[in-house]
Amino acid sequence: MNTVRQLDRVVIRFAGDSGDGMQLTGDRFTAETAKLGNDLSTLPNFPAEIRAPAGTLPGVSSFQIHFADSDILTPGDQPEVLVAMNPAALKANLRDLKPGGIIIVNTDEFTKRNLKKVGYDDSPLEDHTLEDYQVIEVQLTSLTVAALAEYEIGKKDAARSKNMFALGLLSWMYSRTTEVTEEFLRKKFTKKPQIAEANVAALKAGWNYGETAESFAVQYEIPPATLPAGTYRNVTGNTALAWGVLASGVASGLPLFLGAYPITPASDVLHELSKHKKFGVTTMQAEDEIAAAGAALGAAWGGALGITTSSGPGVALKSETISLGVSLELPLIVIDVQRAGPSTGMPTKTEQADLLMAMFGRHGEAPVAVLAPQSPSDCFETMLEAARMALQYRTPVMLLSDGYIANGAEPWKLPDLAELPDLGVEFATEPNATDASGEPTFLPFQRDPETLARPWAVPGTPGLQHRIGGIEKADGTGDISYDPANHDHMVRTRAAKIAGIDVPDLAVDDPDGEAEVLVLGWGSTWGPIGAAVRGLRDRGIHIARAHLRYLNPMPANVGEVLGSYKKVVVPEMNLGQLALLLRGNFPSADVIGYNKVRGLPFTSNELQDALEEVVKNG
Amino acid sequence: MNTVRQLDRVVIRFAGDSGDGMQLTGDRFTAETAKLGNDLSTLPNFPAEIRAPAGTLPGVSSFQIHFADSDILTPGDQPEVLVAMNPAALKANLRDLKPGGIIIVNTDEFTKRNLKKVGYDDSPLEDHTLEDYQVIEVQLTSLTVAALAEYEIGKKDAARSKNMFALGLLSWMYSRTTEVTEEFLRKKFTKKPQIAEANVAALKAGWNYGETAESFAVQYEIPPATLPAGTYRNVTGNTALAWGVLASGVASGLPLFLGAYPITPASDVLHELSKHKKFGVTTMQAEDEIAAAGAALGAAWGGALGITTSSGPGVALKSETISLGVSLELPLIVIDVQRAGPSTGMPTKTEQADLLMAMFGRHGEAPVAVLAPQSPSDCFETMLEAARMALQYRTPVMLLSDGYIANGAEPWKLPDLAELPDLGVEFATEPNATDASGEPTFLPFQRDPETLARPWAVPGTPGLQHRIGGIEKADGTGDISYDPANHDHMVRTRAAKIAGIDVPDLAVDDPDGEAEVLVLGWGSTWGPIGAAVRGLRDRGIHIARAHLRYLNPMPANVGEVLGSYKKVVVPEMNLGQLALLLRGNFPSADVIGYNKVRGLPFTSNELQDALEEVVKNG
Amino acid sequence: MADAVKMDAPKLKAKDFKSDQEVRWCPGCGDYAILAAVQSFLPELGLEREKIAFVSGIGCSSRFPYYLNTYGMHSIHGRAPAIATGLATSRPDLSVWVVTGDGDALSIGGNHLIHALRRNVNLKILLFNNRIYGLTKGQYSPTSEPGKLTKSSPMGSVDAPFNPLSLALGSEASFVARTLDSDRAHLKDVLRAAAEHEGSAFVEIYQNCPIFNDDAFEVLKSPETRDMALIRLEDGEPIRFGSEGGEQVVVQSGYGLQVKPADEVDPADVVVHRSDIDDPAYAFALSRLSGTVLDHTPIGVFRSVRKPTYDGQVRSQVEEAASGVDRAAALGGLMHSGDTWTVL
Amino acid sequence: MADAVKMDAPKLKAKDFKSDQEVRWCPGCGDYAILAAVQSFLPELGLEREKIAFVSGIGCSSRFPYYLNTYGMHSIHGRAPAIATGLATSRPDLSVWVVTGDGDALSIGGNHLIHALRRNVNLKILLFNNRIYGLTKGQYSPTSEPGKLTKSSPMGSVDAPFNPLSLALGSEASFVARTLDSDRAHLKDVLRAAAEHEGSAFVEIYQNCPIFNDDAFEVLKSPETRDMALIRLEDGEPIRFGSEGGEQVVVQSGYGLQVKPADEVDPADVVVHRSDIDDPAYAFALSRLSGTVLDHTPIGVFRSVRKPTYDGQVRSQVEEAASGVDRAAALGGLMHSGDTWTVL
Ligand SMILES: Cc1ncc(C[n+]2csc(CCOP(=O)(O)OP(=O)(O)O)c2C)c(N)n1
Ligand SMILES: Cc1ncc(C[n+]2csc(CCOP(=O)(O)OP(=O)(O)O)c2C)c(N)n1
Ligand code: SF4
Ligand code: SF4
Ligand SMILES: [Mg+2]
Ligand SMILES: [Mg+2]
Repeated sequence: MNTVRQLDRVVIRFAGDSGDGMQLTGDRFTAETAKLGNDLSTLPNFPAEIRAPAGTLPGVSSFQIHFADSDILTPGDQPEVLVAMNPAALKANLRDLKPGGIIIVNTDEFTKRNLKKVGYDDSPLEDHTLEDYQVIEVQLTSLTVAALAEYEIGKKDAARSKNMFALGLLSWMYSRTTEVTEEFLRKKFTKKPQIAEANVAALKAGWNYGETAESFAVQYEIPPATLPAGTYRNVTGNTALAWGVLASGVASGLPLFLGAYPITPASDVLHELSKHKKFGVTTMQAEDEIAAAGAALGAAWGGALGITTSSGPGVALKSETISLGVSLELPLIVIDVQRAGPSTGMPTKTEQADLLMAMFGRHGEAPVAVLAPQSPSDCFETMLEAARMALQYRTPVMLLSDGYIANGAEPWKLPDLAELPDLGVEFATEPNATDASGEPTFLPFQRDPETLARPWAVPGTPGLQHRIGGIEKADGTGDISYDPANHDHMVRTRAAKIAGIDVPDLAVDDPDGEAEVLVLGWGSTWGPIGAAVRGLRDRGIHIARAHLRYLNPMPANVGEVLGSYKKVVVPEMNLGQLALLLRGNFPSADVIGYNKVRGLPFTSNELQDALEEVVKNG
Repeated sequence: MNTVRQLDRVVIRFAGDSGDGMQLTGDRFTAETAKLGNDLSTLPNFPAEIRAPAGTLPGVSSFQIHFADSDILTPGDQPEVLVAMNPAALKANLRDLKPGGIIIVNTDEFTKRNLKKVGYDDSPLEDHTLEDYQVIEVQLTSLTVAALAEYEIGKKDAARSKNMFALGLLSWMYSRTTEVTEEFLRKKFTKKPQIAEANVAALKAGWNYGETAESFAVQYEIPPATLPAGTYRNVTGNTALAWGVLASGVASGLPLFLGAYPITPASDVLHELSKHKKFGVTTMQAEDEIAAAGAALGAAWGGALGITTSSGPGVALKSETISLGVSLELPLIVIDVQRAGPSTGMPTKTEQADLLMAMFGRHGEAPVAVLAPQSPSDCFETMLEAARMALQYRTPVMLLSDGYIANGAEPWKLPDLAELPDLGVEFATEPNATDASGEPTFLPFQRDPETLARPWAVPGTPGLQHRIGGIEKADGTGDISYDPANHDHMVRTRAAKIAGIDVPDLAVDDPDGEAEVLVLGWGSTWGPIGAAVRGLRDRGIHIARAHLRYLNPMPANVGEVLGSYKKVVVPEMNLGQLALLLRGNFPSADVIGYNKVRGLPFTSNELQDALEEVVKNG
Repeated sequence: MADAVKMDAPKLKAKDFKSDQEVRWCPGCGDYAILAAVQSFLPELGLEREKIAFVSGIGCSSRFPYYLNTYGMHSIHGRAPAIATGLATSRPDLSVWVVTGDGDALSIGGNHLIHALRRNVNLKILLFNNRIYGLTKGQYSPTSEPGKLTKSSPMGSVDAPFNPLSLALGSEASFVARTLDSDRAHLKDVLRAAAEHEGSAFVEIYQNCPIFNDDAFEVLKSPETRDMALIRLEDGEPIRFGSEGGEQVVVQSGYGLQVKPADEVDPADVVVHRSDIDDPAYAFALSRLSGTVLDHTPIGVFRSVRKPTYDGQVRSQVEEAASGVDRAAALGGLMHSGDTWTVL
Repeated sequence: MADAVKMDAPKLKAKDFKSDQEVRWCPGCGDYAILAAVQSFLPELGLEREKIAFVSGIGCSSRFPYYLNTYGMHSIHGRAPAIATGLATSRPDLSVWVVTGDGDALSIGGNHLIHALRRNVNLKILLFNNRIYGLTKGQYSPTSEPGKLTKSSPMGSVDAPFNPLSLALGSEASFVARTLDSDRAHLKDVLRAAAEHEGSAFVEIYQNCPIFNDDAFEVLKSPETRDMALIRLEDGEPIRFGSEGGEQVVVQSGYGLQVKPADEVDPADVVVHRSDIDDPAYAFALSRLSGTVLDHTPIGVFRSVRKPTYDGQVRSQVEEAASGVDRAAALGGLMHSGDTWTVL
């Protein structure tokens, strides 16, 4: 038996051609890791939109997993282990690898032809390229084919299982068991038991190879993390969003209507919800984003919880319709899974540059509520919050996720569904006023004095027939009105309604109260900021942190929080959009932006450096 | 002869049914007034979009003119004279009239039926309603019909000339001559001389009626203003914009392409340009606003000056296309003639609530230049500036006019066309780089080091074939690039290009340098603010003023200007959009918003009061 | 009407469908006549007023919903079919009507219109075609005749117009009809047929705009010309029209149709109108009899065939999946499915 | 091509139209074959490369312009026809091509497509129809067959599809054709006809997407089935197809067309194809021979008729007005026209 070494955390990246099944491999490794009780965080990285020819750089697909014996916040800045299924995977990922890290390469693929495809004149396995790393060469393909010799499948098909061989090998290295995956494979290929068994065999062969091969001097163990008790699963942001939609249906008792037009990286919300018709979800793949938003608004008028999902370019198209929603004062949830822009930008890459569009991207004074989840699993609760705001205040709500959250995954302690909030709505069913002649009448714009929400009388309700529209309307009656004072009143009332939405105070994490610098983020920077803050505190540096889920309205205490720190650092994957809002609303705060717009999440290292700089040098 | 009294300024409002020809009447009175050398400013007010039944309140149309012996800035807060052609016109306009003001009513229309239509139980001519005013009752209709008895036209047709009778009467009252109008009528009805003469006769009859009738005790004279020497004409903002487009064509030598979809209050720019094909303007009435912007962008790619005009709802729809323009770095001028929103809002009413949409209403970091004219005639020069920015920096530019500027008119000292700026563009015609193998090559994203503009190589240019698109591109080559560092670089470069646009410093008007309060406006509030400031200064109150034409980028000295005043008051017809930008960019300035969102321009009186309040009480 | 809409006729009258809003079109506008016809037709639906919803876009015509005592939404320009699709799909108990104009439906809203038609959503779409932009004061529209002089086309419009019925048929519409503002009886007949049709019903209503395009349909209305111009389609009847002595019939010509003097045609060759032909080629041919020139203009139901509706199918998928499901329990099940683990 | 495009043939080869960009479609994608066909066709245009501009939207197909050594714009989803209209209208010296997909052209871009067609703008529109959304990884499209199982339609799509050719014909298209990715010679023939057509040319190209909708057109390609399924239209020729012993012909049936075994039909009754019939009813009938089911699928030029072009007419209005005008002087004249006054 080999040496077993204890580690507290590891970051592994599986990389290969799009056709090599890296996402599945990562997914399975994740499942095994979760079962072992480690905390973890994952990040898939797909090639740009179209499948590039096999073996080329644009065709590389990868999956990164960070797991540890304590709770972690990001998929890790730099992998320490790289599994490279071909030269392209090596070349594309090498620069990210930690110096001294481990590289497991599939030497079978390092042919002249494949090397040339990616511009390697000489094999990097033979020159000095990999000098600084521990390289483990494995003939993954041929070993797999050999292991499957007894199965009645062609060589080509056999070779396809090489990802399972790699998975087995890594599972051995990091002391994971393979049962979960065996079960999974047998279930997945119920109808093709031959394939199932071949894959299981490859998996086991990989495991055994680790156990026996001379090349592997060390096996690692990462003890389980001590996480809060509960049942966990791994979840991506898009799935959590979709399930949050389902939960909003349960919590409100309303039918659900999703109007969507496919777009990366938001399409999976549509896909996921399309599968769950049993929850009373109607999903409509509309002809475009405008129709998608329009149909959702039409359904909302009819008493459904109307949702529309898209990404930047599509959300831009919805602007006019959202503005109608503002004027009609109907609930409508607009989910923007942000990607790198402007224009088509980098559709598979993440960014946070739609915040100001969410706030202001409509003609006229057209305020909406805006909020953002901070991590994949947080999408669930944020979605419930969006539904609460939309339903209670009868307003469009913008939920800003992003590509990083959408595709990244993390363990999620499943909530107790008995504790779902009550999002039940009282539809108007009776007249709410009396007219001049003393007759009962219905005023569609007579507001709840508390929330300023107007009554929601759905078509079909006897006696409450009324007309609504995008022209300015008289407060109360809703009749068309061009009265100047009424318009001013309505503009201010709509603004006050949004400003008055009930949101919890901003919580500040400042353990000893000695920090002079606050780092304030929003959205998906939560993980990297948290990791950076932890790193600083580990080194005795005082720093406070807070994270804004509610961007409009902001929590009532934001001004006060900002005021209690000398400096406020605001890291954003844009050129300073939240920073502008903060400065504009709290001019006395000293807001320092930290901005990178690279289509990638921040690394916690770069943030640590940047924050330390501010703490030290003001 | 009657008494002649000298006045320095008067505000008159002509009001009647949509069918009464009030716009023409106002227009003619304006022409006479201009000829007399008064300075003037006018404001038409149309009924809401559809023609309401005759004689009803929604059917009232009016035209206000302010004229004086010195330069003036607004059409006047409150009319001193109201011409009311029917009960509806009286009722709709009465509350605006200055106490003690003159009302000239057409008593013929004060029938039971007409009174009832507008909810008058008793005739206001007979009860106490008009107690506080000087009422002059004239049987306008019957006097006109009588005056035209000798013409061979029906009674109904004759009655139609009553507006000319009214015009004649008012012309007499304010000592205007009627020749200009006589000439105009004869030209207008060249083909129907009978009608021309009837109208001229009605006009003269009105004039003579004033001269002879007992009811008119006083005649007024308003001496000419001393305006800078030059040739003047009266111009509306939409016409000045359209002519600015023509001038941009002359100044650049480029063909002009307007893509537009009709929308109030922007349609007239399309109408005006459609008439001027001889300037090489192609106008396309597109199927929608997206196509309008797209076609303009396509034409721009082909080397035209591409322009698209709309109002809020349409501009919102163009967002995605403008974002493409940002990514392609092609010139594109987007004109937003703002109207009251959100949604359909109040289409015929003015507002300034699209500023933040112009700044931020696109996904991703998609900066564009933004500028706004301050008055109708200023549209001409502002349009030339927009063209300069678009052409020189290869960028979309947003020009924010509004309904007040669009339809309002003022005298315009015609510019010397010999002094038009040179907006000539150098298209790329040659390779601008050498490739790896030393061959000359063309890099579509290799920038001018000064302006950061990329070369503009129009299709058809031999040897420079290249591809552009909305996906992120490598700086220089323009090839598709997903490189993180390149994206960050491109995002910052596009931002730097806009931030670096050459704009003149903000001029401050602070006559004695003793002011502690600065009033800073943008767009159409220029006139009312100016009038208010003048009023304050007349009363010895120190106040400084400045007006921002350039909203993005702002002039370099804005921070400094703001910093030199204790308080900065920012009046806006929105809820504080410029104020937010100023606070966000210059957090140390003490910015106080003054906001009314009533679909109407500010009155200089309300501004005076508000400013005085700040000056006095800080 | 959708299956679920109940037809237990309450005894309502036209006046019950009048709202309290003052009608604000120009004097003489064809919209008044259409409004009156619709108000007098609505009781025939046999529905309570609250079960009826009108959705419109923007335009003079789109003010329509305000004047009806039903539920109504005056939405944004061109988007009414999309909004109504959301409503109709989620609310089978409602009778959903769209009111739109030639600009609203065919210019900015063209895409939503053709998609609603191909999907066969259970909507009754009334397109008021005045061949002009009324609300924005008189620009040419996608149905204006070429060469039209308007503010935006002072040298004459050069845009070849759509034939709205051809476009609808090219979009797979299952019900296509045309009628006239001025012929209340015919208008009501067509509305009735549209209401009875299950799926999208597309009704073009020629509407006079006295202000910006007066007398655009005068040839179909004036006693001097109408008999020779207007072709009333009746199911199962040979297509004949014309005034005494000038009887005309429609015959097949190539793959299209042609008008001929009746006396030159063997009666057996006269086309017998049938709106239920599955192949839209006949209705398409019929739609080509007139275009911008109205010399021979058929009115009535061109096509009415039964096809599955989008909303019906969507609902049956959802119902099939959701029947008997306890949503809360199912959510728990979903969340706990697949790979989960427990920390104690 | 527009009048002004010069045809003085430079001697270019297919390879001259290859750009330096690596082609990045999936292995086996039908787009490769189309690209090769277009590259080998372009020299026939007889134009210098710089005189050609390709505009595309977004989708796999819309990557096309990057691979051609011409001017190219990869624009935004659905908007290529609008952008190209601006270019073509202002630049008669260019040959302007649009490349689009079934989602790009018919879903989000439907409105721009139908308007470009009705206006008859001088554009050659190539719609790569793979009956699926390729780029976004496999959702159904407006041309997918009903019941299609995709990620967004796990219980089967319920949207009735468009027939792109019917839609184009309903939109007044002057040139309508269909061809196949795999038949280079036919593809080039159709491209040639499109290029020669003055006005909008709409070309549907059936394109295989091996990843998300493999073999969608296999019935038209496989040696076992193609002879009985593919109908090659040749102008002036009777419409016949089928393999030996199974000869088929097309005959008129009602107002539409029908396929019949050749031996049951009098040869005189076989339809003779003519693309130049002014009445679109024939081409429309032809378009109905196949839809989602490809049993009998005509390929070739369905319709090609001469109509005035939008861009040509716009330009002649501008030219007429502008000829001989000194813009600067005219501007002075305009500004000083009407009521002006002088202050001394
Ligand atoms: C997004 C948007 N673009 C443009 C307009 C302006 N607009 C309102 S109605 C209309 C066209 C009206 O024509 P039509 O649909 O034929 O209706 P009609 O008034 O003739 O009944 C236009 C262009 C608008 N309200 N919104
Ligand atoms: C405004 C907008 N909405 C959605 C998308 C996402 N999107 C890109 S291509 C595409 C559809 C592609 O299908 P198709 O046009 O058939 O082209 P194919 O990839 O099949 O060639 C979609 C939905 C986008 N880029 N922009
Ligand atoms: S403008 Fe025309 S369509 Fe509009 S209300 Fe007036 S008459 Fe009717
Ligand atoms: S996804 Fe389909 S259409 Fe797109 S490149 Fe791949 S094979 Fe071609
Ligand atoms: Mg119309
Ligand atoms: Mg496709």
